[in-house]
Amino acid sequence: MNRIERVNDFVIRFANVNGSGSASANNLFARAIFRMGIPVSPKNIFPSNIQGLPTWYEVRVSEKGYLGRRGGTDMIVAVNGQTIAKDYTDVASGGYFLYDSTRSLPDECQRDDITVVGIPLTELCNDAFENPKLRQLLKNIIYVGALSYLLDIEFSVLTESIENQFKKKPKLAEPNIKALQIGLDYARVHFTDACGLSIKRRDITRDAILMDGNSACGLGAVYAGATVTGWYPITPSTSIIEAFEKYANAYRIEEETELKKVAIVQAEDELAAIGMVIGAAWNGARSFTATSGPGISLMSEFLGLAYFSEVPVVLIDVQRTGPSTGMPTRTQQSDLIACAYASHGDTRNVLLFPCDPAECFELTADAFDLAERLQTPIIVMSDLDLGMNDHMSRPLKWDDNRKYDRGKIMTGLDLENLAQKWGRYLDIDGDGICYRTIPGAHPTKGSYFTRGTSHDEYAAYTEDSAAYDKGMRRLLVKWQTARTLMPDPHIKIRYQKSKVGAIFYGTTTHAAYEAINRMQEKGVPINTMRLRSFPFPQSVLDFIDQHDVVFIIEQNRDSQMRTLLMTECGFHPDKLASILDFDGMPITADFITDKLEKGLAELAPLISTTQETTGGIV
Amino acid sequence: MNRIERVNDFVIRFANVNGSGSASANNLFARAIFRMGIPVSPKNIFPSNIQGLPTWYEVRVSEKGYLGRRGGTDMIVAVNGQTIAKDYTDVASGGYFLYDSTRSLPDECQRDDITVVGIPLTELCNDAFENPKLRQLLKNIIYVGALSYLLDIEFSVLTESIENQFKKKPKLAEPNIKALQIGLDYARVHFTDACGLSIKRRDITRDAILMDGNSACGLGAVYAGATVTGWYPITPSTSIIEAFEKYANAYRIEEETELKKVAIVQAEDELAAIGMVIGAAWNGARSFTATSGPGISLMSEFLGLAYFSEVPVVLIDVQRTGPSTGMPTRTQQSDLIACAYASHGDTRNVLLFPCDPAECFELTADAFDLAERLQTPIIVMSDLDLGMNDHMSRPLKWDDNRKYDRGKIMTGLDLENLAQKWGRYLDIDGDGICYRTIPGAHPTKGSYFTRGTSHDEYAAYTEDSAAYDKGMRRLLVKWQTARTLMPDPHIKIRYQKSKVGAIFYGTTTHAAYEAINRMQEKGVPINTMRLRSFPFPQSVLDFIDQHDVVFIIEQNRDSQMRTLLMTECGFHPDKLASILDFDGMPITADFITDKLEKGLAELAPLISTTQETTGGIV
Amino acid sequence: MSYTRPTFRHPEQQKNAKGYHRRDYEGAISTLCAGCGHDSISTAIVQACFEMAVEPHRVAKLSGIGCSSKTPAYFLGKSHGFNSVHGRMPSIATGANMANRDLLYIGVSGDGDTASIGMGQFAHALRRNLNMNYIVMNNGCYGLTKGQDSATADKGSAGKKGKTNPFESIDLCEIAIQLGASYVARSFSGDKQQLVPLLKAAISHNGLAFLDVISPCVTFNNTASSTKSYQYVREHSEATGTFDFIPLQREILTRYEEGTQQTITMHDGSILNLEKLDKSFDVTDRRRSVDKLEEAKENHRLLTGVIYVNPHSQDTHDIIQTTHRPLNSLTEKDLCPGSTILEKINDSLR
Amino acid sequence: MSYTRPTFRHPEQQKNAKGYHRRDYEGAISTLCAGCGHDSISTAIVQACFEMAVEPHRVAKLSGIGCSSKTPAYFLGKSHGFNSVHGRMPSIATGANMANRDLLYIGVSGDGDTASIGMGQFAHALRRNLNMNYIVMNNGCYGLTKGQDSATADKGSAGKKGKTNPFESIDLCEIAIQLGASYVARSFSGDKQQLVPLLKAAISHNGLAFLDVISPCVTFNNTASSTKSYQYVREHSEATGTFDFIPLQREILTRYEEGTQQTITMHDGSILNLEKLDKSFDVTDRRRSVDKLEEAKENHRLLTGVIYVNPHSQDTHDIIQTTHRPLNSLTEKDLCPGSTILEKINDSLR
Ligand SMILES: Cc1ncc(C[n+]2csc(CCOP(=O)(O)OP(=O)(O)O)c2C)c(N)n1
Ligand SMILES: Cc1ncc(C[n+]2csc(CCOP(=O)(O)OP(=O)(O)O)c2C)c(N)n1
Ligand code: SF4
Ligand code: SF4
Ligand SMILES: [Mg+2]
Ligand SMILES: [Mg+2]
Repeated sequence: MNRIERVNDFVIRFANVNGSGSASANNLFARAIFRMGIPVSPKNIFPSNIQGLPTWYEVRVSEKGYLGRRGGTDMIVAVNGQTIAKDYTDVASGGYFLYDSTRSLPDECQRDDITVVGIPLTELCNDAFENPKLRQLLKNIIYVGALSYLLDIEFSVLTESIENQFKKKPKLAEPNIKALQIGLDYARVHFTDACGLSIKRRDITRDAILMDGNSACGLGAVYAGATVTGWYPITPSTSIIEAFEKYANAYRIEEETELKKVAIVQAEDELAAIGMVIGAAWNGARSFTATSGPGISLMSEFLGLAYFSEVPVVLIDVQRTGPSTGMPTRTQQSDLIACAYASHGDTRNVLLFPCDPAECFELTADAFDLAERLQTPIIVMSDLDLGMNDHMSRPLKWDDNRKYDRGKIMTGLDLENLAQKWGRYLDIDGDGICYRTIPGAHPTKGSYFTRGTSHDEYAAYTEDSAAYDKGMRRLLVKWQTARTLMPDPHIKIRYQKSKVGAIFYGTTTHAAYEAINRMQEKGVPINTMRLRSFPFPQSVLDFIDQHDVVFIIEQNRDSQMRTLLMTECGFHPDKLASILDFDGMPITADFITDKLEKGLAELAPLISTTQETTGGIV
Repeated sequence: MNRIERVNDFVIRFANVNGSGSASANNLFARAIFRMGIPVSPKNIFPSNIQGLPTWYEVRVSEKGYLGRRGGTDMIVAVNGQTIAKDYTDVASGGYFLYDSTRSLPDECQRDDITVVGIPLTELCNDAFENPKLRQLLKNIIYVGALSYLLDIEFSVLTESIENQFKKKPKLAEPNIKALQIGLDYARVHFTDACGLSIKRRDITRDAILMDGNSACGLGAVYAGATVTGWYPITPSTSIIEAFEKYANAYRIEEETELKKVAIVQAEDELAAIGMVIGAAWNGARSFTATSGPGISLMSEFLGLAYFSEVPVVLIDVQRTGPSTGMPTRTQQSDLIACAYASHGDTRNVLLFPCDPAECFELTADAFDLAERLQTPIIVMSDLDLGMNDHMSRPLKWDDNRKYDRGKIMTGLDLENLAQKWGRYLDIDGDGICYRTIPGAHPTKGSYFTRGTSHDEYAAYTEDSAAYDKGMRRLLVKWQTARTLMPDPHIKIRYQKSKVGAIFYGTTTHAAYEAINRMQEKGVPINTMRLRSFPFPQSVLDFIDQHDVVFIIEQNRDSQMRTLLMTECGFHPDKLASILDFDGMPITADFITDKLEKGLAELAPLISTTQETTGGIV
Repeated sequence: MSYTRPTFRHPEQQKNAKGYHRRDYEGAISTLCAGCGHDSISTAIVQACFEMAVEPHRVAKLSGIGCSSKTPAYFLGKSHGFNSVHGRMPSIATGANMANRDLLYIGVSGDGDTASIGMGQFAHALRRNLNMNYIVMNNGCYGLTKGQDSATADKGSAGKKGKTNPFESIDLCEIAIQLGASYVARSFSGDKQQLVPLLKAAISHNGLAFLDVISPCVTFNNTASSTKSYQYVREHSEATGTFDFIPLQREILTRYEEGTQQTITMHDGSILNLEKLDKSFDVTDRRRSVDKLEEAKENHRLLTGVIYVNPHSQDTHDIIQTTHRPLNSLTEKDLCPGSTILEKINDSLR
Repeated sequence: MSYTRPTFRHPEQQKNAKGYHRRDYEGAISTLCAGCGHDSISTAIVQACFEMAVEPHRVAKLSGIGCSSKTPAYFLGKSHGFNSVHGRMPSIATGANMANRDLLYIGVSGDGDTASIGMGQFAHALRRNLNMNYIVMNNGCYGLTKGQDSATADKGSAGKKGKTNPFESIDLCEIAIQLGASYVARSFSGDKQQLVPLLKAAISHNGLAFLDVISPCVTFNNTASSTKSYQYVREHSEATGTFDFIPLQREILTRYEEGTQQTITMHDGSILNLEKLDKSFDVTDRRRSVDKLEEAKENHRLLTGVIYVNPHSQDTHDIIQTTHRPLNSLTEKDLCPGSTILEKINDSLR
């Protein structure tokens, strides 16, 4: 048997039962490696249930800094009886299988191409601890201890983490550290040098942080000055509001009164949630909500109202696997069409696509400026993988000189000094964006009646065809203005002459970059563009024009981004090749690499210049 | 001044105040011409209000059988003081202006290029009748009488219409006929030969009927065996349910008991309406609802459920001018995207596009067969123009041998005799369509749990990626099957060699055909394809392939059908040229002709064979 | 077409405490049917706001969709308004109120807009005791869609179509009390004497003031067989009592004999004097108020007037403890924690 | 993980009137948390259906979304079920019932599913008195989304997160009575003695039978500070009375002393004998029932048992007068007017 021997580069998966408190142990493990300066990327694969069903925690360790899923598993820590047999078969050949040997392995487990590490977790735990509640938790800590030996994780890093985790109640730290020690000792004694996978300290992570996207979005909303949110719980978006509330409680309390400088209202449903956001935004407060697929469907009528009556709305869609209730705890990028063209009639909404926590923070903050600048809904398209998993990310930054861009607002003073007649929907700047007023701004001027029915330039109700037509065409002008305000895509030209490009966005990014690098190493340089917005800036069109074939890699069934590109930019469809993965698990580099190779073979005829081998060009 | 002199070919427009009872008089006028064997096409242009605002009734009279709007107005009957000045200016040069001369014309009315016919309607009416309520109505009848002289409408046709309108209460017929006579006499005496427009009896209409699309849809649902509807009032769809109820009360009463063989439930909103339809369909009843734009938005979550759990749903969308509440009493074809891709996640719904009442009847009936055959939502895309205006149409037909296609249903007997294990989502025929059971079918077999969460082939809840993936791919297979079951488009090849085609659907059809004929007469034959469904049968792709340039004529801003064609068929966008009219008024032949001419000039370079003049080829 | 514009009057004597004329509270010309009850309610709102000397620009008008929901265009022309979507006025009002607690929020809805499609949002705005006036112009039908029965149409009632409604009706006032409204009253568009003071008290109330105003639809539901017709309502309404409302800063004008009188001091110090027909009835006792409504129902009477008041209830802001400053007035300084704190947060994530 | 499967019992003695065993009414293994109140309710439903000898395939189970809404998978495995979308079970049930009036419809929902997002549909199913059993598994929180307060969480109650709920709670039973439910009862997942007969009576009832069953969420809302915990409910519930339910075709077993007893004959001839704690209380008097609930609220007691019954109410089919035959059983012959009539219609349009 040839054991897998690798340093700082492997995939380990923990198989647990949910509700059994494994989360903290697994996080402890991932964060320890991160603190040793090595990039990690943990993925929580949990069921739509509260207690008792299988849940997995997969940790990618990659010195190279690959943060997407790779595919395959080098080591599995199996502490869930329900799935042990399947987990056993999932270990890659040459890999490692750690299990709770208090119970013996099922008979069908008969591989001789993997290293099996049996540690009597339950037994060790029960011998050492009395309290049944503690026992359940510490059993998991014990395997972390064992791993610290098997993978050479600095023990001090683990103990420090524990210590500052329990800073407030050091009493609780002790048993945890004891449990770590137990695992470590047992492994040292029984499995000396049994494992070829190991961790060596590096300082690759530098000032990076490990954070989940939802917390970053919630924090972004606090920094951007959001004061009102109406929301309704739905996985995987709930933790955005929880984070928003947590940070607001910390940084939005009025000293004198101890009252809140924020209004967080749990709505009765998503229709009410978005309605509250619209009402608050109309009334001059920065306001937002977060939801997931089913909520988007329910919000569509109101989104149409906001589009047509031009109210700034910030909405964060943490996408999950659809359609319908689908798989609420699995990821997907499948709400693009639903969001871009939400509601009946001719409508178009601006979408932003963050790919990591730093961008969740920035684009959420930017969304508020864009919403008020464009007076229209801005939808931040996150997903379950980005929102609920920890991601390594550059640190969050905020420029203290940054002023909120409230867009075109007529203050009482502006109204006072206004010469000509003001019209809410009068496009005096020619950019399709008009000036709004906030209720109460001025005693006699600037009041108007906002409506979802058709209106003229002075906000008066009209059924005049010409007036309606004019308004609808102005919204197209505004749409063109929006294109100029969108964040640029991230374009990487690996090889000037390459006629092959690849497009991706959001959480597909990380696995995609890894696959692209692999192709590069094989001498097939592919230029890449990570999209960050809809509508598409000119640079997006140029990139596509510069290539004969462009792969569009996304995590949905119906090539939704490709549809948007075709519809908005009029590209020849043959040129846009889809690579689609939509089974609910985050896409892997293996999958993309495979598809790219096959795709290139098929599309060769379309590609003008044959690819020269280009070695190390990056 | 050169008067417009035309026989059986003109446009007349009535300007009234809504709620003033002008409808019956105007209908009387249109139907009389129809009964004289000449095609007519009336359009009601009414406000979103109940009483007191301007409303117009435009009647196209066309011996050639052109049923779309032409553009321009040859004669205006102005009985609304609010709009009289504007109406006056709207008369085409050489045209005619009939008004109530009880009050004198506004001073600004100073044209010398039109014939003004002043008739003291109010005065005549008040002299002749006492009852104030009657007066209001009869005032309108008087101008019909006058028109019968001016346009040579056979008086007997009018009186007959009145008589059988009041068959039940002949007392009421008298004053009406008297009013007609008053108008006729006054016009004969004061405006002898004043009018160059005239009606001459023909028998072009043959066995045609004059009917509104909504009544046809409602009747179609009765014939198709719909037994349950949950609905919520919304203009312009309400009259579908009203018609359904009317016909059900006539033909769905159980003799013995006088109870209803139908359940019509006015829901609390559109979410509940579609929910009831889904519940009933799931439980084995043919069920449908009708709504308009805002309702579509509200129904989207439930549509996603029906798509994913595969419940047969029939939904009729009578489109109006969006977005949001928009112009509730104006027409548009702008819900295609909202309906085709309703709800979050990867979803696709079947759409059908009727263009006249006969097709409203047929396609509504077919929708029930398709829904049960495909076990998915079928959306009939009508619009306000089609639904609420009277249209000349071939008569409705029903084959008494027609059996309802209930699709793949396992009866109790089937289950009893079933050898292998039955699975609700098991695709044993390879067409993507599986066998369903109706609750209560069998004491022990065939029960299953329907859900919007992901499920395996046996309808069991699953979070297994492979099982989910398999199910989603099967739905694509079903989508391909759907393509083979769609009604064919209506293709007219006017000239084999022509490289120019035009595509349209629904109410755009009639004006489009007229414009195409005009082009033909100018020696520019354009082949046409009237779409009737989404997804698109192969013949649609072939037609487009056969042409260099294809104009897509539709009544929305964002070229929604073009988007569907590009997304689903991957055509080169340059090839698909949009002609868009979306101001809420039904599109006109003048508009389309103009755009075609301009478009052909611009796109000439794309068109390979130069058009030879081809005279009369049809 | 009818006009809410009143006939000419001498300007001077018409100035209110804040120096506004009545016309400053008027709106555009109504496009509703001549005689529509809704127009009378608009006029009453104009009157109440004028008499209460509300500053027009400190009012936000909100509505859903329906003939009733069109009315905000016909009153308070100098106030901002939001005619939203069908049944969703409450959520718009909630958001608006959260953004700025200092304005007066007047929400107008219809019985269809509230009791059918809007039931959920209505219920939860009540439960949060949102500080607003929630007025339902109740005609028992869907006027704008041509007269279908609404959920407040009484069983057995029949409108213009002649079809009698077979379903039980929903009593919005009873629901309102149960779900947490802190001021609940019912009135009739035809009874300005009663309606205007009820509106004034609602304006001075802190919390959700719900007014169910029966407002006949002359076009579709004013028939002899309708229980929402002018005639029927006149004949069947029974007031909890006569009362008068004394805004703060005015001296009390009326006096009542003992026993049957109940005096309520409103949140802003105004006084509501209720002259009760039923001595035992206590308008601040939720349980009695609900029972009073049930009793009236038993006797096929329509209970009008003030039905329930909790003058010292907590509104949504009180409940969720938001700052007294309008949230929409806060700036970067108030809202943004800044880069130093962000650095701390970054550290905690390493 | 917990099991609704009961322990072994001798098969023979367990057959019911229709010859089914108890296991014929069981469902899949529950995936809810060990000790979740919902599982006990599932077991009670199994028991009630077994004792009532309901034919499993004549039952349709319907639910929304939530832990509670998952339970239909855990009982009546031989019945068709529909786990729809959040808050919309009532409309699915309405449609299903319209399609076939002959099945027994058991709708299961949660307090979030019903009192928040589902409020509108709940209200209107009640108003139509749809013939179904509507069971709310009420734990005062959103279990499946990890324990947020629901609209039935009592003011002052605090779950696992420790944050006390500042909003007033909604009393679903009171709303149900007001909006037209014809059978309204409340019980506790921990009180099988009371719950099973309540379910049996509901099954034999014609019209909407609403059951508000307090069902503790052991994971998120079973704390000492929660009013929906096992302990709190045990300590604070007060029954309208003890009672027993005698299905048709069984002889009466119990006898009560005079006065405090009320005997109600259900639609299907079954008998409900109520032994009342409060003589004056009449369970068929809507007004008294509402007041009884208000009274209990005043005394901070949780009223359980049968709270209101109208044994002879009209259900939706009666109200809209549909045929007695299931609509889903009608064929072309019954439904299609045919070509001759169509010709007549064509003529009328010329
Ligand atoms: C989502 C949606 N559904 C339906 C409609 C159509 N609609 C407009 S007004 C109305 C009902 C109005 O009734 P009500 O609220 O009682 O107002 P009223 O006209 O009687 O004053 C309906 C159903 C709509 N505009 N939007
Ligand atoms: C439209 C929509 N919004 C939100 C959710 C998320 N969600 C799932 S269950 C649930 C609430 C469940 O609470 P409850 O009905 O009380 O059931 P419980 O879990 O407490 O038994 C929510 C908000 C959803 N599935 N769909
Ligand atoms: S239809 Fe009825 S409610 Fe609407 S404006 Fe006319 S009278 Fe008023
Ligand atoms: S979370 Fe609560 S409600 Fe859900 S299963 Fe667990 S205990 Fe039951
Ligand atoms: Mg109404
Ligand atoms: Mg709950």
